[in-house]
Amino acid sequence: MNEQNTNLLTRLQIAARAAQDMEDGWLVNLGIGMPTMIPAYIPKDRDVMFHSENGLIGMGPQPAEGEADQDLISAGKELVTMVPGGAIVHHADSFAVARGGRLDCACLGAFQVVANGDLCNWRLPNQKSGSVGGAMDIAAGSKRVFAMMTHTDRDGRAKIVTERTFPLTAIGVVTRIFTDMAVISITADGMVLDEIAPGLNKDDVQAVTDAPLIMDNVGEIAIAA
Amino acid sequence: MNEQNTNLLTRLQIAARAAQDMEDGWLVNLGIGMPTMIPAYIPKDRDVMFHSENGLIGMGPQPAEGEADQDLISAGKELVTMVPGGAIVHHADSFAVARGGRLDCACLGAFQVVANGDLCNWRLPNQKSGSVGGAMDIAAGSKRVFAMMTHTDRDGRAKIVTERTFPLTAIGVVTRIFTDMAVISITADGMVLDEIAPGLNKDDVQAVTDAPLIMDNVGEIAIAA
Amino acid sequence: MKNKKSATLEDAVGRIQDGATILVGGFGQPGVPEVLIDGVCDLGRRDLTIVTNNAGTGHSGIARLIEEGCVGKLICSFPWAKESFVFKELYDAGKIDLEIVPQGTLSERIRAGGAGLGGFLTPTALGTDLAEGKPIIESDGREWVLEKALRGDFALIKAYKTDPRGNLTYHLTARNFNPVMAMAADFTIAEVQEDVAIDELDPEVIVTPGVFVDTYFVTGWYEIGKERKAS
Amino acid sequence: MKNKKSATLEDAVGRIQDGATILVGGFGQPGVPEVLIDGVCDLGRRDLTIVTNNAGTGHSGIARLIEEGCVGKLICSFPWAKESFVFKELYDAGKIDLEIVPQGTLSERIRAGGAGLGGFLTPTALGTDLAEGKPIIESDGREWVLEKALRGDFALIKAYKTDPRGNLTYHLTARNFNPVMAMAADFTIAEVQEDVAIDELDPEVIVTPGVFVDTYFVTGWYEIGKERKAS
Repeated sequence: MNEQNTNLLTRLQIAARAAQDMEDGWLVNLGIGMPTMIPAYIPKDRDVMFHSENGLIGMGPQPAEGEADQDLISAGKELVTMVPGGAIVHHADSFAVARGGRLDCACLGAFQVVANGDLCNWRLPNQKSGSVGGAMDIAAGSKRVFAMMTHTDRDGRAKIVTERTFPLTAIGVVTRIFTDMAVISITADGMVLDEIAPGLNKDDVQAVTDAPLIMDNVGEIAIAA
Repeated sequence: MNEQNTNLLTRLQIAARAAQDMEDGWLVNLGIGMPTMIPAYIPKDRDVMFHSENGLIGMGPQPAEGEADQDLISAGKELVTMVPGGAIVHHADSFAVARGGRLDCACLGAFQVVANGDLCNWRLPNQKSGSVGGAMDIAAGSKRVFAMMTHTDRDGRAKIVTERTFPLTAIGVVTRIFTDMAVISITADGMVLDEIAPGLNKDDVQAVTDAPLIMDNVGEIAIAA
Repeated sequence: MKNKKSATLEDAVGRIQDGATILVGGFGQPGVPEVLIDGVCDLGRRDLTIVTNNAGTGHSGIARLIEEGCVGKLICSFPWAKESFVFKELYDAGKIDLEIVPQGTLSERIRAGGAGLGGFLTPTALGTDLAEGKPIIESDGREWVLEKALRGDFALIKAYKTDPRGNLTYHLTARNFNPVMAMAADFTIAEVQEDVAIDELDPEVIVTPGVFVDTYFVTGWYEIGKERKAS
Repeated sequence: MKNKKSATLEDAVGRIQDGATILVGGFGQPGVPEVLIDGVCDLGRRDLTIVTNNAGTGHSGIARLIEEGCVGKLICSFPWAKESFVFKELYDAGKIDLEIVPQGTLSERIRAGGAGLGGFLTPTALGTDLAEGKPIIESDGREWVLEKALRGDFALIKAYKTDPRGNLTYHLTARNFNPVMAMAADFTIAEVQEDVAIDELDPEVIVTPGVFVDTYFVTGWYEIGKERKAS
């Protein structure tokens, strides 16, 4: 794989690709890390609202210098703003939004994704405890879950697997995976390789993916300028 | 009993007596009928708030001529007002108040009360269906339930019984009963006859009460002027 | 930004089909979306399951919907009121089914539906006729009735103000069931007295966030409970 | 009318005893009632069970309470954050117990407690470590985790404005857990930035009705997260 590393997408490029899937009118929850880079890349003609589980519906970007309010933060605890038409709700109502079918998409980081869509993202296997936060509620409740991660771990092992070795976050929820190598959909027929990064080929991706990929119609990831 | 009928309290007198038990600082829910007559008789030096299950906390009296708002009604669907410091909540939150331990007292009409405090007030035995409204929730959730009723039914039969013949509203919730003959408390030791209407004696009350009454220390109901 | 406003009443309610389950706001007359209900009447839909607190008053609102034969089943807490004579007539004639739910349980079942929960344990109705057939669960040394969540295909709600995103405020006790019903339907339709610009509602005072509202129709103020026959 | 105002911090928190279970508002630093927590620290209480989302930041708020040895057990969703180093140190030393609850389940368990319910069925955590030992209930063809209601002996909450009855409004995302916690304790203590006269709060914009608030203490605005050692 070493000779191909230069073809891997950067974290920003993964976020930019995921941003293209955010549809007009959607309400989206962003996990910490890579997902928080998505908003900057959403096509300007689309109206996408962001839900932050600490009760903020209509989260905007970071505040301009001197315009921050200490009481307005994201779930990642960064100072943020609110867009016009935003609303504040309490925590139980905020999770009612998440579990109640009104969250169109959750973009979450992942340690492992299983072929059936099982998501593992809250705890390492060797940790006796983890910081679950809202991950399990949001993953279980969102209409769609997009997993965002590097395709392999630091030792080159596949993170898209047929059997999980990490603690489970939610059963069968992931609908699409965005990695530094590929875009993969989870369908009733199995995992479908939709797109690969420029310079890679299908077999490169399958070689580091434990689960079998359907590769009938594979495009190339368009890299944002 | 006929010769004693003139000694029976009127509905207003029952309400006036119950009003004396409303303690300073209480939040109280009033059922339809007799309980709605209570507020006028509450001693002026006590601050008692009224909860109406349709989301009104701090219900005030009927509006003055020309000052009614069609959107401000009681649970009995009468036009009402709101006291200063009142608040509006939605229905689920309103019943959270009722079930969640913040309702100090519910004053409810009753068909039958059983010696253990079982309340029957939502449906007649011969009806196949009734209008339960919020009776079961409020009875089950309030810290105290005061039952208000005539001591006997139209045929002279006891309404305070050892076994109920009416459909149950809530198990063991009634703490005090206010009738046209007496004030009776339900205690761990049994039913205690606390007060009787002027002109009646203890045996008059026991004679029309199926459940045995503890009558060690019986006072007279003070009739409001 | 998409504006959620429906230009006509038919646009607002037109997608409701025969057999739908509809949550309808209101307690007594305040908060009943009478204009939206009139719209459903005009569509002539049949066999609707209506979830609402009361069985209608006089000939308007829910009573009109029942009178015109649109309702196959009513789920409510308070069916037998003098003013609900239209319902009683159809019920006695065997033309409408009825499910009675305690009022607090009804609002909580709807909230649970809106919150993506399957049900909840309540002390309400334990030991009574209205708990018959429902699971009894022991927890923390007490018995509780397990009540199921309740959702609608549609919710028809009445609010006071909206902005273009459907963020809603309410008016006095016309709030009642409306905010929880707004949460608990696949498609939520609000009638509102007034619509305002996008930045006119303080985000702190919005009761129903617009994410729960699919479309709204502006009615202006009207006197509630008046008969407005087929428009 | 009784005014619910506490004249001093000690009046506000003085009735808290060793071993109490306390719900404490806040998510991150916004909404954490730092002044009330300082008051509890000053009382030197021990063996408290604290229910709150995070395990404290730096040396202030919950972190100070932990650092001063007041906390026997923490029930939270997000214990392992860099800024929660004080908690980690005591946890690693075996001096504090931990129960991890998914955040939506935590807020819903508290709301259920406040609403007088025994528990609820949720899809959250099904099949995971965090559902271990909890009843799994089948309903409507799905499996659900039965989660129990959670109440506190006390709730310490932070609000924006109050009136003499304890009707509360909040400020931006400092709202978070505070309104549900206010509902779910036997005795609810609010710190507020400002108190206003009885008729100054619009009844429509009150988030927490005063019936849930037992006393309040006025702090004025302060910068959150600053260390304020024993006063």
